[in-house]
Order: sequence, then C-alpha cells, then structure tokens
Amino acid sequence: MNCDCPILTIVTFLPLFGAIFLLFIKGEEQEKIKRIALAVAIIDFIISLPLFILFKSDTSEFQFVQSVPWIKEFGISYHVGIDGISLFLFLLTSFLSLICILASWNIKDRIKEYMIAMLVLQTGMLGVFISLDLFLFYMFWELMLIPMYLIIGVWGGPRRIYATIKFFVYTMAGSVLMLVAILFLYFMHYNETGEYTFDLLKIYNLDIPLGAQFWLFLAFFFAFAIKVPMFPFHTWLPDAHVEAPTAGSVILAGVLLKMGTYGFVRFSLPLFPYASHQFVPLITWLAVAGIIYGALVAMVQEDLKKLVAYSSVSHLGFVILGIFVFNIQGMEGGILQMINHGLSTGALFLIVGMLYERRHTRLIADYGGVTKKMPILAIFFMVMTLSSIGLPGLNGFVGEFLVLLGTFKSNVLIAVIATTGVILSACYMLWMFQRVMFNKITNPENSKLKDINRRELALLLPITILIFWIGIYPKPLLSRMDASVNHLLTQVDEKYKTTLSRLGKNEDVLLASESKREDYKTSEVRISESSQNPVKRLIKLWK
Amino acid sequence: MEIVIPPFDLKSISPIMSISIAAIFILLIDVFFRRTFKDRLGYISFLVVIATGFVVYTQIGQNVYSFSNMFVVDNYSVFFNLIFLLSTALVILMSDNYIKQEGVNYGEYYTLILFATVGMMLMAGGADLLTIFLGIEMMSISLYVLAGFTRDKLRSNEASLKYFLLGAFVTGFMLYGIAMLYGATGTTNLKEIATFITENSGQLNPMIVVGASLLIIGFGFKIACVPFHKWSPDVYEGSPTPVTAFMSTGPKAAGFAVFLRVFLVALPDLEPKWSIILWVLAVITMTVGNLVAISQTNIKRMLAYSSIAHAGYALVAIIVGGEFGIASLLFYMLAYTFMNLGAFAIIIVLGKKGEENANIEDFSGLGYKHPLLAIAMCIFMFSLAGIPPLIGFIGKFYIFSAAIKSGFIVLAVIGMINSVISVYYYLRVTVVIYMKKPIREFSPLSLSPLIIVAIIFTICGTVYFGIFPSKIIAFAQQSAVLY
Amino acid sequence: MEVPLTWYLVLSGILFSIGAVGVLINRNALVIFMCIELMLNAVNLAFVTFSRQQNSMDGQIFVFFIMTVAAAEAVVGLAIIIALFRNKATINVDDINIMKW
Amino acid sequence: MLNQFGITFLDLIGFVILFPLAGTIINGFLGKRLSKSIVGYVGCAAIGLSFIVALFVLLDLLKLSPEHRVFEKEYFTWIGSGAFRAIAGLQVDPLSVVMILVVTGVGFLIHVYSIGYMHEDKSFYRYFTYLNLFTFSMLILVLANNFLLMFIGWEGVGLCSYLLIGFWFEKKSASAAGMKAFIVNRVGDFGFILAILLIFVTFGTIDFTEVFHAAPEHLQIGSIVAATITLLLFVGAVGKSAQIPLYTWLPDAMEGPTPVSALIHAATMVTAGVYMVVRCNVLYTLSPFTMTVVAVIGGATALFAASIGLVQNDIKRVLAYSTVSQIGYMFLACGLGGFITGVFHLVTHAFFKALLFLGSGSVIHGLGGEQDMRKMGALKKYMPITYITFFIGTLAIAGIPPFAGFFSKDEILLEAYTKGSLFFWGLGAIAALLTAFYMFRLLFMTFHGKSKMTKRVEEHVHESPNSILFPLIVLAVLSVLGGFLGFPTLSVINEFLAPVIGAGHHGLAHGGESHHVSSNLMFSMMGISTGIAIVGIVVAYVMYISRPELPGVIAKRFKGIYNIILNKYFVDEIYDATFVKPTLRASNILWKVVDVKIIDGFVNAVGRLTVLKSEVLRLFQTGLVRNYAFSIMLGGIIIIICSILFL
Repeated sequence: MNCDCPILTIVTFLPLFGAIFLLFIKGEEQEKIKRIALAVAIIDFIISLPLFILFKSDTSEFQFVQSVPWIKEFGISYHVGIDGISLFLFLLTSFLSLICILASWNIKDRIKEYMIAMLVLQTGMLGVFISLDLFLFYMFWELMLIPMYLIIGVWGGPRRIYATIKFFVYTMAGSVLMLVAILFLYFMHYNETGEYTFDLLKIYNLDIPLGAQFWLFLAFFFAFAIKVPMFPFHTWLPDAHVEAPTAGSVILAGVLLKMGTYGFVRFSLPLFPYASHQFVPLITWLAVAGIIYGALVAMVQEDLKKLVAYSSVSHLGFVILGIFVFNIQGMEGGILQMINHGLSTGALFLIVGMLYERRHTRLIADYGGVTKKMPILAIFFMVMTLSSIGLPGLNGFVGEFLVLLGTFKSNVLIAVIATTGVILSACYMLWMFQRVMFNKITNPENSKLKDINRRELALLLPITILIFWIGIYPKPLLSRMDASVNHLLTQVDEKYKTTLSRLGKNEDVLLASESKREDYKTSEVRISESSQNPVKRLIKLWK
Repeated sequence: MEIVIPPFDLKSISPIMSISIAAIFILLIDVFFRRTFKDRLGYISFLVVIATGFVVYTQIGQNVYSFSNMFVVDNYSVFFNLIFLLSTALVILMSDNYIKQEGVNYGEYYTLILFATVGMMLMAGGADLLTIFLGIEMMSISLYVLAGFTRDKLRSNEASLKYFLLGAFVTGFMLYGIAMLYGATGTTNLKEIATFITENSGQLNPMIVVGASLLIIGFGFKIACVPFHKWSPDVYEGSPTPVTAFMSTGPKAAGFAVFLRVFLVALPDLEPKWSIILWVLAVITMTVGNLVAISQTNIKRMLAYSSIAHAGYALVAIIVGGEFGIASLLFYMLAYTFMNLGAFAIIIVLGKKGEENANIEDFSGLGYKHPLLAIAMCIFMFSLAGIPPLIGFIGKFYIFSAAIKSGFIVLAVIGMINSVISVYYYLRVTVVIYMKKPIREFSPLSLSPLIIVAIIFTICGTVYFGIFPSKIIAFAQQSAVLY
Repeated sequence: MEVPLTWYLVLSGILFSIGAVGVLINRNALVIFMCIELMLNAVNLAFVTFSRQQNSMDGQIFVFFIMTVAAAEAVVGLAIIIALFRNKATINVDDINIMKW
Repeated sequence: MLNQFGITFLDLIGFVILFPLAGTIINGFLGKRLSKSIVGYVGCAAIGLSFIVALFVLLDLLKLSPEHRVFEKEYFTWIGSGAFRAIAGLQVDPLSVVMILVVTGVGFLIHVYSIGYMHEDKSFYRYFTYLNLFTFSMLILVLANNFLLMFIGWEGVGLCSYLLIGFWFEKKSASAAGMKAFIVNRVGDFGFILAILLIFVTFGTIDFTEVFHAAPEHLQIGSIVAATITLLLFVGAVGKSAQIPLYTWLPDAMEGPTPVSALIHAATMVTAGVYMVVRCNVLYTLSPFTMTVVAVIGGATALFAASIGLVQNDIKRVLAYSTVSQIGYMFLACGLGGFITGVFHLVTHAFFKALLFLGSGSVIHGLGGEQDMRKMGALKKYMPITYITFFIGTLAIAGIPPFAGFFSKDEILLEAYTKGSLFFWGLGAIAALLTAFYMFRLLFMTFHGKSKMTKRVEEHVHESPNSILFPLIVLAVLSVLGGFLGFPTLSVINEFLAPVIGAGHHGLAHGGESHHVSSNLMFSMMGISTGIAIVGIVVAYVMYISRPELPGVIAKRFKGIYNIILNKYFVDEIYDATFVKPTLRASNILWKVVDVKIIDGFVNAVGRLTVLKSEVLRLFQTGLVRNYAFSIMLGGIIIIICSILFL
C-alpha cells in the first residue's frame, strides 16, 4: 500500500530460499553452513525492520498489502498484509529466528539439516502472521509443523519421539477441525455472494447465523486453544519444551504459542462476534484457571525447562484473558504480552540452554551457587526472571497490567483471581532462581562453570534491551496497535449489537456491552453491573 | 436376415490400440530377439506409453460415443487415461532395475503391465457394462499374473493365489449384479439403464436395487473398500514391489473411474439410496484403514492399509457427486498416483535382493546415510498425511471442500479426524528415518537412472502441484462432466 | 408344458449360492476355483434367461464374453496354483497364510 | 521565582532521580574495573548531588505560597491505551520534598557509612550499584505523580531490598530471606494493583491530583468503593511496611548487610507504606472504616512487635522488631487522622533508627560479625563514640525529652487520646513502655555490664573508622534536634505539610490538629509518656544491670509465655503450615495427579486406545482366503438386505 516493493513477501520467503541454497552445500562444511544461515537470518531481520518505521499508525487498514491470485479455481489468492496486531508478531518472529540460529551454534549433529529446518520454519511462521487469505493461513499454519516436528524429534532429548509426535498429532487434531470450519465459511460466502473466495477481508463481511457461529467458533477454538495452549489442552507443551533443543524451545515459546492467541484475535473474534461473546465466561475462566494452575504446577517442578514451560501456560492465560475481555486495554495488553512472553520466556529458555550446555542437566537440584561462577549470566537471568514476574519498569508489567485493567473493567472477580497470579509467579520464579543461582556451590561440577561467552552475550543483550525498552517506553508499540485494535473492537461490537438487536435481546445486555467501550468515569453502580455473577453467566450460556 | 455392421470409430480407441499392439509386439520381441535387445524392452514400452499419452492428450475436448455406444471418449476418460499412463510409465521406470535384480527379467512383464493398462483404459471409457466387464477382467487377469511374477517366492505365489481366488469370486457377484440390472432393464448400456429407471420411476424393480448392491461389491473390491478390502494388504505385501506400486495407483484409479461412472450415469435416480450405503462404507473404510495401519510393521503392508484409507477419502467424492465431487476425485487420484508411486519408488531403491519386504524399522537411520532419499521419503509421507503445501493436502482439501459444499459436514469431520489418525503412522516412518539409529548396514543402493527419473518426477509432481495446483484443478474441472 | 422363466432364475440363484457357499467351505484351491466357475455359470444361466425374457440378444452375447473370460481365468488360475504347488507342495488354502495381520 | 539561570530548581527535579540512576549505571557497568574508592565516591556523590538538588528544590518550593506548593513535571506518556494514560511525571509538593530529603539525606550518610563498612567485601561495586538503584527507585516512589509510576518505585525498592537482603547470596538464609521479602511484598502488591485498577475504573484516571480532586465529589464518605480502594491500598502498605499480618519478612531481612537494614529496612523503604497512606489521605478520610482498620492494625502491630522485641537476643532482630513496632505507631497515627504526625514520626524515626542500626553495625563490625547480644557487653570502653551515639538513639526511641522520638511519639499518643479512644492510647502507651524496656535492655546488654566476649573477639575489638563514625555523629545530632521540627505549637512540619492533607480545601482537613488541643492536656500527656519511658528504662536497668539473674528467673517462671514470645508467637511456623505447605502440597497434587494422571493420562489413553483398536482390528486379517471371502459375502449380504429393507 505504501511501499511498492513486496517487503513482506521478501522477508517471508527469503529464509526458504536460504534453505534451498543450503541444500546444495556439503554437510561437512559446518562453519560455512552456519554462517550462511546466520547471514540469511540477519538480512531477513534487517529487511523486516523498515516495516516498523514505515508502518502508519493512524490507520487500521492492512498495510504492505500484496494480493495475487494463486489458485484461481478455488478463489485462493496470495493475499498478505499486516496491521498493528500482526506487525509486532511478525517482527518478533524474524528477530527470534535470528536469535535462534545464533543460539544453535554449538549443534554438531547434522547442522545442515538443522539450519534448513530452522529456515523453513521461519518462513512458515512469518507466513502465518501475514496471511489474509484463510487458505494461505492454514497452509502456513500446517507447514510450520513439519520443521518444528523435525527439530524436536531429531535434535531433542531422550524422550523426543514421544514428545514430537504428541506435539504434531495434538496440533493436527486441533487444526483439521479448523480446516472444516474454514471450508464452511468459504461456501457460506459463496452462498451469500456467489463468489468463491478465501479472502479474509471479504469473509469478515459475512453475516453468519448464530447456530453456525457456535460450531465454527468451537472448531477454531480447538485449533487455537491447543496451540496456545490453554488449560486443559496444555499437556503437550511441557513435553515438547523439555525435549526440544534450546532453539526449538525458544521458537516454540516465542512464536508458535503466539499463533494460537493471534488466531483468536485475527479470526475468532471478528468472524464470530456473537459466539465469542457467548463463550466469554467459559474462556475467561479457563484462562484464569490456566494462570493459577500453570503457576502452581510450575512451582513444584524439578526440571528447569518444565518450570518455564508451565510458566508459559500461566502467562498465556493472561494473553487470552486480555483478548476476551473485549476492551482496548485488555486487547492491547494481550498483544503486548504476546511479545513480552516471546522475549522473556525465549530468553529464559536460552539461559536454561546455556546452563544445560555446560552441565548437561536441567534438574534444579543439580545447580546452586551458579552466580558465583557466572555473574554475567546471573544478571541476565535476573532480568529475565523479573521480566517474567512482571516487575514494573520491565516489559512484562506493561502487558500484564493492561490485561488486568481490561479484565477488571469487564469482570472484577476474574481480575482479582488473575491478579493472584502476580504473587504466584514471583513465588515460582524466585524460588527457582534462588535454588539455581544462589546459595553455596555444593556440587563440585558447578565450580567448573564458565561464564557466558561473547556469542551468548550477543543473544541475551538485544533481548534485554528490548525488555527495558518496552518496559520504559512502550508507546511506539501501543500507538501502532491503537488504530487496529480499535477498529477490531468496534467491528466486533457493532456486529454483536446488530445480532443482539435482531434477536430482540433485552436492553440491559446491550447496555453492558456499550458501557465497556465507553470509559468508566464514575459510580459504583457500573462496577457492580459489569461484574455480574460469572456463574450465572455460565449457566445462561449453557441454557 | 440382414446383418448390419454398426459403425465403429477406430480413432476413439487409438490409445487402446497403440498400447495393445505394443504389448503384443513386445511379447514377440521377447520371443524372437537376442538378450541385449531384451534389456531394452522397458525403454520401448516406456516410449510407447509416453507416445500414447500424447495421443490421449489430443483427445481432450472430444466427446464421442462409438462402437454402438459401448465406448465413450470424454474428458473424464481422458483424464483417467492420463493417470493410468502416468502410473504405467512410472512403474515401468521403477521396474527395470528391479526385475533384473530379482532375476525375473521376462518380456511378458511389460506386456502384462501394458495389457493391464489397456484394461484400465477400457474401464474408464466403458459406456456399457459389457465393456466395463471386459476392461475389469483384462486388468485383473494381468494383475493376477503380475502379483505372482516372482514365481520362486512363496509370498508372491500366495499373493497371486489370494488375489486370483477372491477376484474371481467377486467377479461372480459383479456379473450377477449386471445380470440383474439387465434383467430389470433389458439393457446393459449405462445411459439406457438410466433412461429406463427414470421412465419407470413409479415402481422400482427390487432387482435393480439388488443389482446395484452387487455392483458395489464388485467395484468395492477393486478399490479395496471395507469390508471387501481384505485381499489388499496380503497382495500388496506379497507382490513384487513395482507391481504393488502399480496396483495401488492405476488399477485403483480405474476402479474409481468405473464406480463413479456407473453410479452417476446409470443409477443417478437411486442416488439417495446408494449414497447412504457408500457413506457408511466410506466411514468404515477410512477408519479401519487408518486404524489398522498404525500397528503395521511392514511398510508395504502399512501402505496397503493407507491405500484402503485413501479409498475411503475418495469414496467421499463419489458420494458428493456433481461436478465438484467428480473433479475432486480426479484430482485426488492424480495426487495419490504421484505420492504413492514416489513412496514405492523409494522402497524399491532401498530394497535388497530377496529381502525386499522392507520393515519400517529397516529405514532406521536412513536420514544419516542417504539424506536425499530420506527427504524424498518424508515428502511423500507428509503428502500422504495431507500436510500442506504438498499435493496430498490439496487433494484432501478438494474432496472435503466438496463434501462440505454439499452439506456432508459430518462426513468431512470424520474424514478430517481420520487424517489426524493417519498422521501418526506416516510420521512413524519419518521418525524411524530421522530419529532412530540404524539397525543394519544399508546395502549399496540399486539406483538406476530410470528410477531416479521416476523419483524426481514424482517429487516434482508432489511439490509443484502442491503449491501450484491451478492447472490441474482447471483440467479436472473441465473433465468433471460425464458425457 | 413350458417351464416358467422364474424357475430358471431360481435355479440360477441356487447354483450361485451353492458356488458361493462352496467357496467358503472348501479348502482345496482347485475345488474353490471350480465353485467359482459354478457361480459364473449360474450367472450365465441368469443372462440367458433374462435375454429370453427381454427378447434381446445382448444377454446371450454377454454370456459368450463371460465364457471367454472364464476360460482365461482358468488358464491363469491353474498356472498360479501350479506355481504355488511347486513351492509349497500344497494347495490347501488354509495352509497358505504366511501373510496376515 | 526564577534564579539567575532563568530556571527554577523545581524544573530540575529530574536530576534528583537522575544522579542515583547515573551512579547505578556507572557502578553497574564499570564498577568491576574501577577501584573501590572510586566506586565509593561515585556511589556517594550520586546521592550527595541528589540531596543538594533536593535542598534547592525545597528552597524553591518555600518561595511559593503554601497553597501553590504543588509542582508537576511531566516527561512522557509511559503507557497509553484507550482512555488509560499513565504519564511519567514527577510531582513536587511538601510531602514529597520531605521524603526526598529524608531519602537522600539519610541515604547519603548510609552510603558514606557503607564505604567503611563494606570495604572488605569483594562485591563492593555490586553493593553500591544496588544501593544507588534503591535510592533511585525510592525517589521515584515518592516523587511519582500517579499511582502506576509510584508502583514502579514501589516494586523497584522491593527488588533492591530483595537483592540487598540476599547480597551474600551464598548464605542460604540470606537468599531465602530475600525471596521471602519479595514474595510477602508481592502479596501486598496484589492489593496495590487491584487498588490501582479500581481507582482507574472509578475515576478514569490514575493521576494523583486528578484523583484527589475528584474523590470527594464522586465518593460519599463511607461508600463501599472508597473503603475498597483504601483497604486494597492498605494491603499494599501492610506488605511494604511490615505490618500484621505481613510483617514476617522484615526480621528475616536482617540477613542483609547492616547499612542496608538501616537504609531500607528502617529509614526509608519500609516507611513507604506510611508515605502512601498519607499521600492518599484524601481517599482515606472518605472511609472511616478503613481508618479504623489502619489504626487497629497499626496499634496492634506496635504492641505485638514490641513484645517480641523484648526477648530477642540478636541485636539486629531487636531493632527489626522495633522498626515494625514504630511503623505500627505511624499507622496508628494515620489511622486516627494524624497524617502529619505519622510523617513526623517517619522523619524522626528515620533519623534515630538509622542511627541505631548503623550503631549496631559499628558494633558488629567491631566484633568481627558477632550479632548475638549475649556474647557482647561492656563495649562502652572499647567503642566510646559508638556508645554515645547509640545511647542518644536509644533515648530518642524511648521517648525521653527532648530527643526526636519524644515529640513525635508523644504527638501520636496525644492523637490517640484525643481522636481515638483510651483503647488506642493504651495500645500506644504499653508499646512505648515495652519499647523503652527492650531498647535499654539492648543498650545494657551490649555496652554495659561484664564482657561476655570470647577471647579472640575481645582482642580485636576496636572503634570503627571515621567513615563509619561520621554518619553516626550526624545522625545523632539529627536525633537530638529532629524533634524540634514538630515542636508543639510552633510545628514547622505541621505548617509545611498542611496543604497536602485533605487536598487543602475540602474542609475534611485533619491538618493542624494539635491546635485544638488544650495545652494542659498536652503537657500532662507529655508528662505521662515521659513517665512511661522512664518506667521502662528503670525496669531494664534493674533487670540487666543491678540484678542480672532476674531475666533468667522470670523466663523460667513464665516458661510457656517466654517460649512463645521467643519464637515470635510461632507466626512463621503457622504461615508455613497454613499457606506454604498446603500450597506446595496442592501444587504437587495438581502436577502429579491432575496434570500427569488425569489430563495427560486422558490424552495418552486416547492414543493407547487407538493403538489397541488397531491391534484388535488387525486380528481380523487372518491370512485365510476363505475368511476373506466370507467377509466379502457377509458385507454383500448386509448391503443387499439394507438396501432392500431400509432404503
């Protein structure tokens, strides 16, 4: 739209070409392979940066749009573009991919295949965030499964096969139903307009009957909920994380999980506003359950990676909560929290990986007193830990607070429960930190530890800078989201209201939804009104 | 009494003629020529198939009935003929090395394959139950022999015998069904049967229903749908691998070609009845196929069950019918031909002499040893599992979108869930390839240039048409009208 | 007295059933094959009957084709049975089950 | 208003926080390579400069008329989302000026002290980095112009407290204490966050000025929202200021270096709760219920902690409980509406408690790390300067006129008597008695009597170096003079702070409260409280100087009570049994039963069931041709029957 060169396409497919190029290099030339892969990732990242600068924050339109017919017979087009919601996830992906390739420097085993898998994975992930065509989206969504599956399965830990198959089958199980739903939408659009198209922007305009909305929402919900993963669909995550190699965990936590939450924002809400509203009680309670449950379970983990994995369940609960409270603070907080989680949890996995490379164990009990030997690592570890527990001034807080604010506006009880997550996260993270980094060195193995080297510093430093940046001055991010989020919410709200009025639903529901948009200025009345008994709402839903 | 010789149109059967003549010619060469020349029989038959392909290609757009309306040339049959020829050509490429290695380098091998192809083409173009019957038998008898072609091997013998006995048994049912239809309508011509049923729609002769049911048995056997599928795992496992590859693609496609044409042309009025039966069959077929495939250890047997499951998906297309359904079936058959033949080609390459019954475990560590073959195998497996952006995904996508369009949402959902189950066993192959240590030394590969061509061609087809399926979809849509 | 056409059909049905059941209960591959032949001949009888009933020649022509095909099948079938017998020295189909599950 | 440079120092308020930040950055990044003395100079200079700027700010502020003594400087929008705006800005008003002066002033002295105290430590630069960072956070806390920014400082000081308590991280008790401090504080923060949310939802803004302007109009006195907001805020304050029931972290926090205890856990950070309550006094006055809660909790804590202090033997722990108790006093004052009195006590407490801590640090330093008072005694002659300053501090806290503590404590008791009831007064008075007793117990056990030091220690006992003594002396002077800031009837601090209370103009003001009290009552109260203090001192003298065997006898006779108090009423154990253990147990159940067995068990069962089905189904493939034929026929028959019957 504002740039003639297809920058999104270039960024997305450059890694794929890099991968193809790597195919023709001999596997023995490890250094060369690593350098080429790194170069591709760096170039890719650099090319993606102008997006941030050129992005126009005053419009909710999709930008950098490119639309080319692809499979005309089905009305499938290569339609890509970004708005304020996907922009950051796109950038995060290209950034983390770069980090991951650098983090994989010490892999000796079949480095060529590894780098190819990483680069293909990068293309897949980037594609998911820019697709504006449902078919294209689904294709990228599935495409990225294969390299991830291989990364866990080939370069993973001892139980990697179980973990990777679980990951793959779980995700597939969720996404096939989504495919059915996508096809249903496709034909529904045809029936209404006579045009075969998978174009998301056109399908947005569909007026979907309520019964269909319910089922379609469910179909999408399963795909996304598994990906996120929401409680209780989360059990693949700890396994996958524990077995995956460091970079795999980083990508998994940093990007893959975000696809689920992104899916909710991009697809579920605008496509099925009524069903989304109907499902709010269920989803918010699940999210809150996830927050508490993930935190509690994380507390008693003995394995570092598992701990971080369960903490992801907890953090992603916040994101979901933010998305499903239908107000601007919640949504922006949710999106910001996606990025924050990508950065801080990604970095935590990197750090665990660094420790693992040195000590070949992930059991917390095997560590202790590491700070003594690795003071620089300790600083970064501390920063990531604090970011993860949402210390104000660091990125985690901004997102978490906005989510809580949004939640508080729509449901006080849930907000209160979610806020306890703040306490719990401090418990498990700090306890872990204490056991790993503090105390005396009791295990003689630990006294041989060497502090991080320059490459590792180069991994953590940029993330740390971003963490501080977002924590102190998140405005450049929030302002770029603003228009898109606003547009999205108005869109959802208008559709929801028309549906309601068509249904002739009683006025007070209508009012409640209106008052959410307007900013609360006063009165206790409003508060009690908005915090209607969630249990009652749940019952209402199932009636 | 005056005998009128009905007009016939040789042009319409020119592909069949050319292949038949070539087949006989090859048999003669085999008998009368020297050894060195015999080694070139594969090339000759390959060239003939390719040439025939061009001939078939020129038939696009013709819609001709000939031989007293017993044979038809329309885009539908042309599309299927191209699939058959593709399958035949690729199988010939794969066979060359194999039959030499196994010491069964006899000229009749190619002859039989070509005759089977003739049978399939007859099936695709058959507009009369008689022609169809002839086509089926021609194909089947050739395949009986091919299945037992490595005649010193017990497995091969067994496969052949089982195939033969059950095939003949089912032929009886099918013929009885044809007889019933004939008895009820007085004709064996598909269109005339349809006309008769439409005209007498007031009272439906139960014989027609029974006849149709018996035909389902016959065709169901050919496409290996549950519960008529039981021959296929045994036969697939026992037959020489290229023959298995052949059986799982061309003849299966031919079975579908006939199935669809008979039921949509001759019995459209009964659709509400048979579509329910087929609905149930499709569900059972894909479920059983996928479930049993999980616990298989032999890769050929596993692919046999996978092939059963795929038959289940393809049945969905028949149930859906209509242009969309037909086009999706056409596309699916082509997709399946590409990816399945590719997978078998890899199995052939890796097969050692004698112990060609590769177990899945034998692929352990393939990724370490032969990375390119490993990647190729993974591509085929992922494609079979229906993961984008490979052709198998587009195929499934097409079929299930057809199902949803026509309102068969439950069927689509069941199919989707099934394809998730299928992921499990396809993944197992890739797991073994990449994630397990080799349990034995790989023998030196029996790579011949021909089979490399076959593998490259199938990979290109699987990937390229997965990403840019437009042309084939367009062609399939054009061909989706039964003339 | 003319035999009604239905009787032929009934006979054909009985023959077919005998053939089918024979396939199911016999163990000898040759006998099974003969039972199949019986089924085909039952079909032939049905075709001829229908042809007569419908007053059309198509059915009888069909019968010729079936006979030809049956002959071809017999040739192939016997060859297969011989090939097997050479390797295994049995034609009891219950012994032929190396491939299962 | 403008000075010769054309700007006011109010505009330069940013520098107050910038200097410590710069110190943090310099020491943090370069400290490892710099020499210890440079690190020390940088650290102290940062705070010193900050203090100087703060002084000028005060002067500039004094130039303004009392009603206009509010100055806000906004820097940038920190978080902006929809209608929510959190602006990064600083607010200068009398209250925050008092606070920044205390923070930077006392902070500066403690920094200087630390140079000597921490000299031997390897991580010298790390220490100063943390200390500067702490000052930075604390300044943000007090200068913030909105609740969320305040929360940054709030958590920031918590973080630094965590880092500094666990400064000697190799000591397990230290790192555990740090963690405990952070987590208990988080419980309080839970309330704080919710309060902020509720404030935004209620007022549509989180800016102090706007909220306090809007509050009296929007909320009626005694309304539920007002009560909820203030209670939630108070939860935060309770956590940060170590009040019942969240006080347990503070005694443990004594694991940190002593100057840290002085700065963070006595003078500044722990009083942040009081500051916050005073800052939000407009809201608090809207909710009498909360005020009562604050007073009760404050009073109860004052008494409760003092009672524990009676029997502790660790010199720093006694001081820690005394801190808890004194902050309880401050809350008691606030709860009774005496916000200024609370602040006044905060200031004097900062002086004398810092002094006491630093003095104890000097003792510990001199004894080579010994903290157990039973192994001290007769230090008077070894450490005369320390002794004198410590004695002044003790007099101040005990409430002997004219030392600082006397005026502030007396004012609180007066407040309790006039505004509250005899009950509150009683609480305060008994606590005062106990305070006087245990402080003099401390003094006597440490400096008087016979030496109970081991030989080795005794040989090395020495007076501390100048860098340690200098702050002691300054603080001692402040402890003597500080009280006159709030000298009855001509209270400087009262007048200065008055505009802050009740936002100046809503008639709800509780400022200038002592004007209403008759001087008779005032002087009699003074007499009574002095008398109480003297009683405490005398008892302590009897028990620890003239009849040293007495404590043992009493302890034996009241063994049960003694043990309970010695073990701090077993509160830690109770918390452990009621919160920590059950949570861990529940978590373990969630993980090992719910997660692994139920959820994952279900997932795996689905998988296993599928495989099982597969194994069963494959058995139908018998390998026998006749069975195959049978299945074909059976299938055919079923199809035929179905097609005829049902279709």
